[in-house]
This record gives sequence, structure tokens and C-alpha cells, in this order.
Amino acid sequence: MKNRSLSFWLFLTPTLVALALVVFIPAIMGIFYSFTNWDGLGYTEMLGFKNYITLFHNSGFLAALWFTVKFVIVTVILLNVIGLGLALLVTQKFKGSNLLRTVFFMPNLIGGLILGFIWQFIFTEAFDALGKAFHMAWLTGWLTDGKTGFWGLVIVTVWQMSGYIMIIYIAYLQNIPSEVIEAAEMDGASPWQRFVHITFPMIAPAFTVCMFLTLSNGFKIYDQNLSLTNGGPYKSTEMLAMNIVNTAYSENNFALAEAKALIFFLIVAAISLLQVYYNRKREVDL
Amino acid sequence: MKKTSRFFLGIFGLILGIIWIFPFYMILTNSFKTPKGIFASVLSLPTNGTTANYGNSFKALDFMNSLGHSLLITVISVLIIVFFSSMAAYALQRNKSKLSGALLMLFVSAMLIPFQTVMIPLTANFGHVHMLNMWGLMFMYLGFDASLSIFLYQGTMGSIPIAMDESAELEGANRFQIFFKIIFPMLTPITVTVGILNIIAIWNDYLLPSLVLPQNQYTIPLQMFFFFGEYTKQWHLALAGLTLSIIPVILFYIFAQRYIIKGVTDGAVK
Amino acid sequence: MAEIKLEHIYKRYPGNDTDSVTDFNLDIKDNEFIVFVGPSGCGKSTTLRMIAGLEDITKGDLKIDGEVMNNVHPKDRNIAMVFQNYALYPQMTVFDNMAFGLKIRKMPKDEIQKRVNNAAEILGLTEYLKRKPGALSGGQRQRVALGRAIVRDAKLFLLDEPLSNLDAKLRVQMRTQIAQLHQRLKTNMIYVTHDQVEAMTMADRIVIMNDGKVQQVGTPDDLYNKPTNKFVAGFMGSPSMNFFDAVLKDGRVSNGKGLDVAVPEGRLKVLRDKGYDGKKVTVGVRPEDIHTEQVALEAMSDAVVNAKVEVSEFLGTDSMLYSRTGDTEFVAQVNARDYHKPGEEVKMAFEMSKAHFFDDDTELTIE
Amino acid sequence: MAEIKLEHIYKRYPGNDTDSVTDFNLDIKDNEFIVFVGPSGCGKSTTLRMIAGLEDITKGDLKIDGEVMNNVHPKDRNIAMVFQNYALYPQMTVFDNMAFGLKIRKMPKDEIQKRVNNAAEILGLTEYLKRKPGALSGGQRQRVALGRAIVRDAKLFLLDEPLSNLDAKLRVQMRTQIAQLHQRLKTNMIYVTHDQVEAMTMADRIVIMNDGKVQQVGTPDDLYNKPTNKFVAGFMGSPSMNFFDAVLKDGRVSNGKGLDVAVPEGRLKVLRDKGYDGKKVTVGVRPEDIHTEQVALEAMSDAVVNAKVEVSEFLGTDSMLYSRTGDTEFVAQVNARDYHKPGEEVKMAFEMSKAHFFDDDTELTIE
Amino acid sequence: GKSNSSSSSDKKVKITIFQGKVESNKQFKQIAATYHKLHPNVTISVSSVGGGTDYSPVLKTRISSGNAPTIFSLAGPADVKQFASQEADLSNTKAAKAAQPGTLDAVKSNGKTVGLPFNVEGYGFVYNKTIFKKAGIDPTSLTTMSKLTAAVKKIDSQKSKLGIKGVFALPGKETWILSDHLANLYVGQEFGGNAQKMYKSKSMKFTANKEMKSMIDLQKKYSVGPVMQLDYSAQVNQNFSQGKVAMIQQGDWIYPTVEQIDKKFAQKDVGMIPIPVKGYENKMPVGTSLYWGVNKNKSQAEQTAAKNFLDWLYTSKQGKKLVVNKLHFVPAYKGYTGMKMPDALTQVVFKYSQQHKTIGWAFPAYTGTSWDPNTFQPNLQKYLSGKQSWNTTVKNSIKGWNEQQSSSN
Ligand SMILES: Nc1ncnc2c1ncn2[C@@H]1O[C@H](COP(=O)(O)OP(=O)(O)OP(=O)(O)O)[C@@H](O)[C@H]1O
Ligand SMILES: Nc1ncnc2c1ncn2[C@@H]1O[C@H](COP(=O)(O)OP(=O)(O)OP(=O)(O)O)[C@@H](O)[C@H]1O
Ligand SMILES: [Mg+2]
Ligand SMILES: [Mg+2]
Repeated sequence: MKNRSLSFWLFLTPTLVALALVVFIPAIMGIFYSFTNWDGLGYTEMLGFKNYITLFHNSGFLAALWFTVKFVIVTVILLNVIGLGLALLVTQKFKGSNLLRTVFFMPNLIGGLILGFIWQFIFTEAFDALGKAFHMAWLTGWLTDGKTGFWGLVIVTVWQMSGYIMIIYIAYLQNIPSEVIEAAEMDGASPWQRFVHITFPMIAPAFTVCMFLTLSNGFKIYDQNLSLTNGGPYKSTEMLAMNIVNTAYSENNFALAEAKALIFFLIVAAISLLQVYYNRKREVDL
Repeated sequence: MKKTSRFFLGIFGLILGIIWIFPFYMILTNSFKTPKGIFASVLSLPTNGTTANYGNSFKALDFMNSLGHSLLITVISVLIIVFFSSMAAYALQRNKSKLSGALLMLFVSAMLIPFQTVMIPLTANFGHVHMLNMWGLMFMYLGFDASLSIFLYQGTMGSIPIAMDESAELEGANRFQIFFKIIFPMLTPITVTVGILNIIAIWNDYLLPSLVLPQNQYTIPLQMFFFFGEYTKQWHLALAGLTLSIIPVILFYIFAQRYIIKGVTDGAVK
Repeated sequence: MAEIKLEHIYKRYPGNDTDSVTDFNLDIKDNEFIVFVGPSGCGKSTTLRMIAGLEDITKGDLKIDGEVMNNVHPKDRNIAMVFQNYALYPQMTVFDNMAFGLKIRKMPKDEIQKRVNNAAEILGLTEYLKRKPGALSGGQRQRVALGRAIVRDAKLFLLDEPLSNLDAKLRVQMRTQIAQLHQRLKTNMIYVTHDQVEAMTMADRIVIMNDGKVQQVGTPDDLYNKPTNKFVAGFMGSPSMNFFDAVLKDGRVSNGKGLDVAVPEGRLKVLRDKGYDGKKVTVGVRPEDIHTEQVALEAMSDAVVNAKVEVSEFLGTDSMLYSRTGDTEFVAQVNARDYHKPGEEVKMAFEMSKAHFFDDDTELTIE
Repeated sequence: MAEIKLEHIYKRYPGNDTDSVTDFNLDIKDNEFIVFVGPSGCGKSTTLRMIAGLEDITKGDLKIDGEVMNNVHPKDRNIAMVFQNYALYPQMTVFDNMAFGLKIRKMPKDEIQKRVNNAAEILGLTEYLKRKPGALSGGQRQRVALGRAIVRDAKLFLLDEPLSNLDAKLRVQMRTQIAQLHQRLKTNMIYVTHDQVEAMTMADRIVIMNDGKVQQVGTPDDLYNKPTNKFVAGFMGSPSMNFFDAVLKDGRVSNGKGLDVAVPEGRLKVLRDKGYDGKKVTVGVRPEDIHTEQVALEAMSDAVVNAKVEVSEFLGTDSMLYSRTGDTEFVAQVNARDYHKPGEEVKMAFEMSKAHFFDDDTELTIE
Repeated sequence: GKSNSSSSSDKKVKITIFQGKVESNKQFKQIAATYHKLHPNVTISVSSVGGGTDYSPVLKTRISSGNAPTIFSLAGPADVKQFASQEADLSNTKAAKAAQPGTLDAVKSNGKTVGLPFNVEGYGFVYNKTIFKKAGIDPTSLTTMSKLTAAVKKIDSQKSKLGIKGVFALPGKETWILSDHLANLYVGQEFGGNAQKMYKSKSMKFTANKEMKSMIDLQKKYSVGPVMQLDYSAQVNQNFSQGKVAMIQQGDWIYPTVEQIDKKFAQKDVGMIPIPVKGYENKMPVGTSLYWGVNKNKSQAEQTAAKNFLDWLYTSKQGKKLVVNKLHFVPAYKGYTGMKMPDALTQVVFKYSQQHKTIGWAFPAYTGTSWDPNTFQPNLQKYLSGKQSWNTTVKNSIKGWNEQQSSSN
């Protein structure tokens, strides 16, 4: 399809319009507000870069950024490995593989508060009980400090999101022509070699998508953070999104929050888009 | 595959499945407990179970009504999203120019904007044109969720040989016919995936509808949040409500899986 | 290097209500070159895929060197295969496509390099080694698929119409290369082709299939000269054998619609012994056994008909004369020198000593 | 129904550094049947795709009925095409695959039904109409692709190796069907094939390409008997022409390595007139012009060599004798009756009146 | 113009209420329906948001999208300041005039009253009557720190006999337990318990910090643990309501929760005493967490209808009954003498407030500022989890407050 053709634009226009009205125009307004003293209702003066200066002196932001980065690194790896692993598992032919798909996917159906409720009990009670039964001290006292809070968040996120990542991988796995896999079998490739050399390169687009999703979701994560630790104790598990939300809503500093959001956006965009750009280059069309 | 390895895979899957399902065990068992029973021991089975939570929750949620709104909003929004984003992805994938690369990046970058930062300007704008209702919400979902859908579609579209388009084109089909009659049916697995992901996102969404919907169009999650006051959280009702509200989605998911057909493009490649 | 036995093999694809392969039996001897031929859809690819292990065998046993292989994983069978539809790895370059099977086997880098380059040379792909399959022409892709197989030291090679998209010249070259490979590696090869020249020149034995069933197994010469039934006789040779439904009477066969020729002594005796005198038989005469040269007309004067050429095709060496005598149509293949224009009336001699006779009901050869 | 003109057409794929098609010129007359032949990768499919409008034309004009079509949308060209790689719609049944183009054109249901059923009948696909392409054999898929084209009333048919996966018998049938279709619809057809028999029998004119360039355009007979250059001479005919690098001296050509034969008067005069006496020339002799029959040996006694058969291939009608005289190798195609075993010493006569002579440098035919 | 609420000749008005107390939403709806029956020309629609979603951003989006409610709720001085351009003057309403002294301090803006309290709430140690009885301790006698400490030790020593896991359940996860409620007693002293005063103050000395430390230490030492794992529901639902601890630091708002868990227990076993603070013995911190505001950008008729409704709710005979019996609110208004609060905890609060034995709520002065979530709460939590000394905690808190106040006001 040529991009000078009418159909190209006919196909794109509806979504482009929606995107502009729903995301970009408000976002641009937000960027503008970040240079003011906007409080969510209106603004009385232009502050220039004051908010941007403030945010770098605001240790909360930097701490949250650092915590989030660590979280993102760990979850991106775990989610992709586990998500893809689950996808490979449930696309094998064995009894119950379809049921398993549903099971792995189900965590996505639970929203924030209930999620936190359930998992707090698992961490405080089930982990405690296990820890005592097997004399593993590290299983007790979860969520009481930054470290267990971190891993708690990781566990919940992985539990919840890997089914999501899984179904994306499944969709792409199923587009691989079976002949190509067969050819690799004839070439003597073991299942693992088949995966590394054939399957994985052929689902490279899925990898791009999932990397992007896990990256950006990792940075944007809020619900799990809110419901599980609410940033505590002593802000040790406060992530970026929560820091921004709190700045806006608890501290009523909407303009500063917008400034943080913009910086945050730039960081995430730089990483994620670079990743997409780099990965897309490796993909081939059939 | 050999029988034995199938068997061990099955066992392995079973163990993983149990780990995964454990929290649901908690949700389900606790939804049958009295409030006192829940907090006496969350992990145990209900000692003297009650189904009253379901009845009460059903009433408190105004279930039939809010289910109706949830269904209406979810179904229409997802149809809109699938329809338009698959088209957009097709345009972007089949056109390999700098412009479409840039447009794709634009869509992709939209996913990075934290919702909370656009929330106030967004609702303000829509409020001014009196679109704070179901229909406005559906349009907003297109804006928010199209990006991911396009991204997903765009990735799989590459595996559909361009010869499909060419062949249909020579048979006299125009772009829309090519897309809807030839390409779109071949995208079934990813369409199902896009559908599922959007359905759960919209079905469970709370914040956006809470800002947009008038009270007479409330969805299940909006009703459900009345179980959560600042201090009084009615877990027994909430868990029963959650169970009620995820049943339609799970049913859909199981149903949709059948449409993820193995290797639809097999015959196309030579 | 291996002996392969297919014993009573059946295949039915899930969802189909007939078998795609029925009671397939074959003993392949060590170092034998087997060719499968048969009409489209007769089950050639299916059989190959079962041998490769890519399709489950519905019934029957596949044995390699005496061992039942039905449940051995394809990758452990050490078989190289060229797929009818190529099945190239789209994300790999031509080089990597060919090198993949070797890398998997941990062959040293320079050895891989050598083999792939060598194969590319043979296949005329040297300048395309860095391209991806998407940017190749149909024939080039097919050659890559072939290259992927020939670089390997497999125990058994399965080649599913590996040359169908190549031009005549390249085909001949490739044919020679494959034959040499077979010589050098001393492996078994099973080769599917619809090209009779390929089948005839390459095969130690040909397996001819129809409708999922083996019709005949034999050397090219056997199949051509001693077909066991009408199907085989008609399938081998192009243009195919002329068949006439005739009655044997008084030492002649005639169909009452223009054909009436004498049957030579020896053949006649056999037919009479088997009780076909006065009965219906199907007579088969190959186009090249119908002659227009003066010598032939004289030599076979009791089998000459007056024919009219309706269409004539010029094929370089030969000419095809689509002709008619009375109401009977037939084709004669004559030397291009003996070209006749459409419409010409020509005398033609049927070389009945080379004719084939088939039972009218069973379609089996009478002998 | 149309006149198609290709004027100085070039094609370079993005990313390649050479042209895939160079300066392609061709006038296709109304109702003409054109066949493209040429080695794999020479640009046949590319040219077809440019005519169809699927590839941009890098340079040059494509005119249909006098109108420049370069920028006309494929769907508006009313062209039917059979793709080399089938390009079937995997989600549709065989019926729907064939019916799609008709539905798009809003043809009445029963008319569609009729046409598709009719095409399926011709193609032997009737019992597969309800299957999806994934459950068909290679040849069956190819037939569906063909069927998709023939149901339509296109102005121009482009067929890219449409029969390559079919067996000889079916090919002959299909060939006839396509020829009849051409007769009936009175449309233009461009047909790509690597099968010489197809090319020879079907074409009004053949376009022979090499390396992106047209080598010769002409009737089958022209190409076979009057090739303009060594490439054409070598490409047409299978097995291909024997070439000898020789010197013309004393009315004989000899290569000093075993070949030494007399050149007949007429040919000799031409060569001398063009100044080749005492110079190097390339001599081409087709395998079928080398004879072993006694008659021939006697008739062409000044062009007889003593040869040794090294390999002999039996092909049903004929035998190929891969032979050698002195250090010179060549192939002779003789009647199967004149079969000789490998190792036999045989006298062979070169029919030099049919030989071709080429300039050593330009490789053009000397005439 | 001025209209009498009972006159039916008025034009029809529709007003909307958007309020932040989601657990009372159903009751407010019923009250609105009742009011409509009595005043058919006034239609009131009530909505709320709940569950972890902050109220004020949603209110802001409503306002900025032209969808502002007529009546909304305000949570203290910070909100009063933020929504200043929406707030109508309520000084002349009957309800404002009937408000208890001090309850309007937080909602005075330029001398005008812009908010009306929902209710008053009070907190202290909510205790388990049975356990105290079994342990032989009279809870009302625990008026000083030393008496409390002794009693706690005594209870602790008979833990197994009493069938409890700890004396207290201190929810270390809920930052507000310490930073808002407990600190109010020791920080608020400096400002006489007046939120406005503190909100405007440039500095803070935290003189009573030592006393606060001993109170935290006491609760922590004798709490079921680990305290950092406890949250509100673990404290109230899981421990207190199941009789697993003797007392918890909480307020009258937990009653519905306790009742939900175990109605009998709630009716029989629950009592509340003030937290002993030197110099403020037997005084209960009573205050208002939410106020009603009326939108001044709405039509005059709507504003009047809104004010009439609020007046009716808090000052009419019918309204008062609903406030007490339906909403279970401890009234922040005069004129409720002789009415009986429906449950044990509100009764306590009502009693203390009627007797004016109260300490003001100063903490609304900082709950809407960044000092609270960013400085005070994390520092207290760090101390609580043993990661930081008390001195540092105090020093950081004071420093943070002074910095914030000097830069913003
Ligand atoms: N998409 C492409 N991108 C780059 N190069 C291409 C592409 N398609 C074909 N080519 C190259 O262009 C040349 C001509 O290709 P084309 O497909 O026209 O050959 P062909 O004559 O049809 O050959 P064959 O008989 O093998 O099908 C080849 O060298 C091929 O490698
Ligand atoms: N995956 C499949 N599912 C169902 N039926 C199939 C499948 N593959 C092949 N068949 C059917 O089995 C029969 C044999 O197919 P096979 O591919 O073995 O034929 P073939 O001899 O290779 O033919 P060709 O020469 O056309 O490639 C055909 O009728 C075909 O339709
Ligand atoms: Mg096949
Ligand atoms: Mg081609």
C-alpha cells in the first residue's frame, strides 16, 4: 500500500483521530501545565523550569526511579522467560494444555484491591506457615522491609502478567508454518536448538512486542504497587507511577506531577523505543 | 511427541497450574465464608459455608443492570478497537516507508504515557463537548487501547505472505475487500488475542469509567467499589462479586480459545 | 548404508474419510536409489513424510536396519529431506539455511564453510549466499532447499520433487550432481518426481503409485517394457500409450472402428493359451511404436493402417502426429524428419511385437 | 483482446545492486500465446509481476492497447495470474479460493457455481472442493491456483510455471485445457515454464531470457532451428547441444582433441565468406544429430568418428549415449533400438548439415 | 430569592451531591429520597468514589469537565484552599450557626465559613471489655502513661489465660495510625489542637516527642507482630474483632467493621478510652474529617436548595434522627442533647464531646501536604521498623516541616 494512496489514510484515520483526541492533546496540555503552578483546576502563574528543577532535588523521585529501574530489569527478564516458557508449554499437545492456558491467564482477571488483599495473606500467612514448617527464615516477615517488598512486587507481577505475555507469544507461535519446524527436525535440531534457531527468530516480532510491553508496564506499574505495599514501608517500595500519583493527589502538586511524568515519559520512551527499533530490524517478513 | 514426555509435561503443567491457581482457591473459598470466617483463617476451607454473600453481592451490585452495561461497553469497545486497529496495522505493515515507521512509533509511544497524567485534561475536554458517557468512553478506549492492538497486529501481519494481497488484488479486489476477506480472516489467532486482552482491560477498568460514566450507566467494577469504603471493606461481598464478574470473561476466554486455530497460514507458503 | 523396510503401511489424515496411503510395502536395499512416481495426490509426499517421521503412521511398520522406527523422533533418524514446498528458514541467509544442519551437528566452522561453498557452487547459488530466501526466485529457493540436504551426510535422503522449478539444462546438471552424491555417499535415496526422464535415468528401482496404492515396483526398464497393468503402462511414457478396446479374432485384433491389425505369432500364442481368443482385450501401443518410414511399412505390412494426421506437434527431435484411422484416435511419435502436416493422409505401421495386452476387466497385463 | 507493449523495461529490486530485468522489449499481438523461458533467476517472474502491476517498473513503459499502464492499479488491469508459489488463501476452501475473484465481481451465485464446478471438473478437483489448501498435495494446490485463474474472463492471463508440480499425464491434459481456454477466450496469455515441451507445443512465440536480458524472440521452430546465439542454441533442446571449440581448416572443423569432421559445401561457403577460414569457431551439434545407424554412417562418411560410450541412459523411446572420441566428450541421442552398453566402441556419424556455427567471441550465430 | 424549604410553589431544582465517604453513600441516597418526598420540587442525586481512588482528583475532573456537583466534600484546610473558587459562603446557614464551637475552625476562609462538618469522630484505645474484665482491670482508670504501662504488663503476663496473642495490634503498614492520630496528641498540643493554626505556622518544635516515643514503644513492644506486616484489616478484622488482642488504637469509625465481623461481639464487648497524654488526661481527640461545601458557581436556586437540604439534615427534627440513627454520625452540631447514639463507640465520642472533654484535631493541617507522606510518615515507619533512631526521626520531621512551610505559605 502506497502511503500516498487514499486507502492508506482511510485505514489509519479513525485510530489516528482517536489517539490524538484521547492521548496526545491531553498529554500536550499536561506538558504545558508542567511549566505552570497548575493544581488540577487552573493555574495562576507560569513557573518556567522551576518544577523540573524541583523534581531533581526531590529525592523521592530519584529513589522511586532507581527502585523502578531495578524492578523493571528483573521483571522484564522473568516475565519474558516465564511467559514464553508457559506459551511453549501449553502449545505442546498433552492432556489439559488448554485448561492450563486458562489457568495461567486468569490472574489478569483480578483487579487491584482484591489482588493486594489476597496476596498479602499469601505473603503473611502462607509464606509464614511454609517458612516455619520448613525452617526457612527468609520466608517469614514478608513485606516488612524494602527487600521483601521488592520481591513481593516481583512475584505478584510475574504471577499476574506472565499469562498475559503468554497469550501474546502463543498467538505468534501459531503463525509459524509447520513445514519450517519440520525442516529443522529433519536437520537434526533438538527441541532446544529448534527453539533457539528457528522458533525464536520467527517469533521475533512477539519478542519485540513483549519486551516493549513488559518494559513499559514495568515502568508504569501502579495497581500492584498500591494494593500490595502502597509504597511502604517508609517509601522503600514506592515506584515511579505511584510517586507521580502521590505528588499530584496527596500533595496536590499537579504541575510537579506533570513535570515528573514528562521526565519519566522521556526515559521510558528512550529505552522502549530504542528496544523496538533495534528488535524490529532483526525481523523478517515471510 | 512420545507418550512419556507428554506425560511428564502434563505433570509439570499440573504443578505449575496449582501454584498459579492458588490465589483463586483463596478467592473462591473465602467468598463462601462469613466476614468473621474470612478473618479467622483465610487459608482454610469454609467451616460453615454460606452462599448468602452471592445473593447479597448480586443485589448490592445491581448485578443484572451493571452486567448489562459492562457487556455493552466491553463488547462495542472491543469491536471498535479490533476493527480500526487491525486496519491501521495493515496499512502500516504493508507500507514500508519512513512515514509509516514514524506513525508506528507514534502509536507505540502513546502506550508509554501514564494515564493519570492525561486524566484531568482528557475528561475536561470531553466534558466540554458533553461526551462524558458510554459513547465517549468507547471512543476513549479506542484511543487508549488501539496502540497495543496495532502493535500486536503489526507484528503478526509480517508472517502473512504479501502474495496473498497480490493474488487478491489481481482478482479485482479493492483494499477493503483484500483486507476484510483475505487478510483479516488469516489474523484470527491474533484477533482473538487482541480481543481477550482488550476485553479484560475494559471489563476490569475502574478509574476511567469512574470519571466518565454517569451513575445510571455504572459497570460492575464501579458498583463493586462501593464495597470498599475508607475503613469498612466488605471482603465477603467483594470476593463473591469478583467471582460473579469474572465468570463471563472466563467463559469467553474458553470459548475464544477454540478459534485460535493451529497454523492458519500453513497452506499459503510454498 | 541402510536397509529400509515399509511393511503394510497405511495413512489416513485426521479428518479425511479415505486412506491417503494403503498397504504400502517396500524393501529398500542398501545404497539403492528409489524413485516414487504417480499422479498428483497419489500419496508420494505422504509416504515420504512418514518415512521421515513427520507424519504418524496410521498402521504398519517402518523398519530401518531391522529396527522398528515408527516412534523414533525425526531428528534421531538422520534423514535429510528436500520439501516439496521448500520450507526454507525465512530469517536465515542462504548460507545459514544450508549450514544449519551442520552447525547443529557441531561440525567445525571451516568444514561447514567448505561444504556450503561447494554446494553453492554446484547449485549456482554462490552469489546469493548472503540473501534471505524472500529475495530469491522460485528456482533459486528450490536450489537452496536442495543444498540444505546435500551438504549433509545423512543415512537416507528424501527428495520431494527437488527440481520441479528448474529449467531443463539445470535439471540435467542437478540430476548428475545428485547421482554423483549418491555414488559418493553410498546412501539410500528416495526421490519423488513427476518427470519421467528423471525417474528413468536416476532410479535403480521405480515405485509407481496410484490412489495411495503401489502399482508396480521395478527397474525403469521393467516398468517401461513390462508394466504389470494398464495404469502403469499408461502412466510411463510421454505421450502415453495408445489404448484400444478390441476383440481378438483370427489372429488379429480389431475394434470395429478403424483399427484392425495382426498379432505376431508369439504374442498370439500366449493370448490364445490364456483363453482370450474371441474375447475382448485392451491393446496398448506406444506412440513411438507406430511408424511412418517406408522400411517399417514394408516390414510390418500386416499391421498398417491408413491414418489422417489431425494435429502435429514439432518437438525438436521428434514430431507428434495426433492421428485418426476410421473413428479411432491415436498418437504416433515419429522422427522430426518424418514430419507430416495436419490433414495429410499417411500410412502407419503398428509395431505389434511391442504391443501390450490387458485384460478388459482387471486391467492386468496378459502374459 | 489486447495488444501489450513492453518498451525498454528495467527492474532493480531495492537492495540489489544489479538489475533483475534489463532493457526488456516485446510487442505482444492480440490473442497471442507467449511463453517465457530461461534459466532459473533470469527474470521471468519479475517481468510477469511488472506486467501484473505487482512490482514497480524501475524504468520503461508498459502499454496495453496503446495506453501507458505503469501506474494503473493491478485490480484495474483485469489480469488473471497463477503464482509460482500458488498464493492460495489458506482459510478458504478450494471452492471459495476459485470463486473469490468472481464474487468480488458480483457475478450471480449460480453462474459462479457453474464456472467453479466446471473448472474443478477439468482440473480433477471436484472431490476436493470442500477442503482447505492445507490438506492438499502439492500438485492439487497448483491446480487450485490454476483454477482460480481459468474461471475468470480476464483480458490477459499470466501463468508462472503453472504445471511444474504435475505428472506428465496430467500436464499434457492441462496443456490441452489451457490451449483450449486460449482458443475460446481469445485472450493473450503469457506463460512461464521451464519445460521445453510445454514451451514448444504451446507457444505462438517464445521469449528466451538470460540474466535479465531477452536473448531471442521467435516461434518455437525459429528458436530450435535458428538460434541467434550460443546461449539460445544451448538452452533449447534436452539434452542440450554439444559444443566444440574448433578451428575451420581445409573444409573441416577439428578441435585437435579427437574431433575432426568435414563441413558440407553450403555451410562451408558461408563460413568462408564471413572470413572464418583458418579461424576459431564454435561448432554446435545436437545429440539427435549424431547417429549410429549403418545408413547414417554410410551417408555421412566424411563426418564419422570412433567413439567410446561411457554412460548410457535408457529413456523409453530413446537412449542417451554419453560418449567420448579422443579427449572430446559429447552426447548422442539415438533410438532405443540402437542401445549400446557403456564401454562399447561405436562409430558415430555427425550430421554436419544440421550443425550450428558460432563466433568464438560474440557467441552469435554465423550465418 | 430567599425561599422557604417547605414552599411547593417553587420551580423544580435538581442538585447533585458528590461525597467522599463511600461507606455512607447508600444511606445518603436514602436520605435524599426522603427529602424528595417532603420537598417534591427538589431532586437530589448522590454519588461517591471509593476503594483506593482519591476523592479530590475525581472532584477536580468533574469540575474541570463542567460536570461539577452542587454539594461536595472537603477534607480540611488544604482542600479549602484548593477549591476556594468553588466554595459558597455558608456563614448564614442554620447549620453553621448550630455547629459546635471549634468544629468550623478548619473551614474558615477570609472570615467566611465555607464548610459544614459531616460529623465528629473520636479515637483512643478501643478495648475488649471481656478481656479487661477477666484481667481485672478497669479501663477507665488508665488515665496516665504509667497506669497504662502497668496494665499492659499485667495483661501481657496473662496472655495465654486470656486467649490473646498480644495486648495491642499496632498496624505498622498504616502510616496514618502514627502520623495522623497519634502524633496529633503530641504535635497538636503546640497549636492548641487547631488545624488552621498549624497549617499557617512556619515552624514546629515537637516538644512532646519523648512522650510520643514511649507510647509508640509500648504499643510496639506488646503488639502482635511483626508490626510492619499488620494493616488496618489485620488490626481490626483479624485481631481485635476475633478477640485476639486486648486493645487497639482506633476510633469510632471501626464499629461497622467490627459489627460486620461479629455483631454480638460489637454490641457487648467494645469500649473506648482516651489515650493518656500528659496534661490532657481523660480528654478525647474529637474532630471532623469531612466537611460539606456548596458550589458557588451553580445557580442561585441550586445553591439555596443545597443549603436548605444541609440545614434540614442537621437542624430539623427529622434530619437529626436520620443523622444519628441512619448515618450513625456523632453530630458536630448543637441541639442533639438527649438523643442516644446507636453504638458503643459513637456513644463514647458523643459523651466526651457533649462534656467538652475533647482535644482538637490538628492533623488535617498536614494530611494534604507533602510533608506528611514524604517526610513524617516514612520517618516514623523507619523508626518503627528499627531502621532509624528516634532522634533522627524527630530531627528530620521538624526540619521537613519548617522547610515546607517556609517555601509554600
Ligand atoms: N523480492 C526480491 N528482492 C530482491 N531480489 C529479487 C527478488 N525477487 C527476485 N529477485 C532476484 O531477481 C532475479 C530474477 O528473479 P525472478 O524471480 O524474476 O527469476 P525467475 O526467472 O522467475 O526464476 P525462476 O525460474 O527460478 O523462478 C533473481 O536473481 C532473484 O534473486
Ligand atoms: N495435511 C493433510 N490433511 C489431509 N489430507 C491430506 C493432507 N496432505 C495431503 N492430503 C491428501 O492426501 C493425498 C495424498 O497427498 P500427497 O501429498 O501424498 O500427494 P502427492 O503424491 O505428493 O501429490 P503431488 O504430486 O501433487 O505432490 C491427497 O489426496 C491429499 O489431498
Ligand atoms: Mg507431493
Ligand atoms: Mg520465477
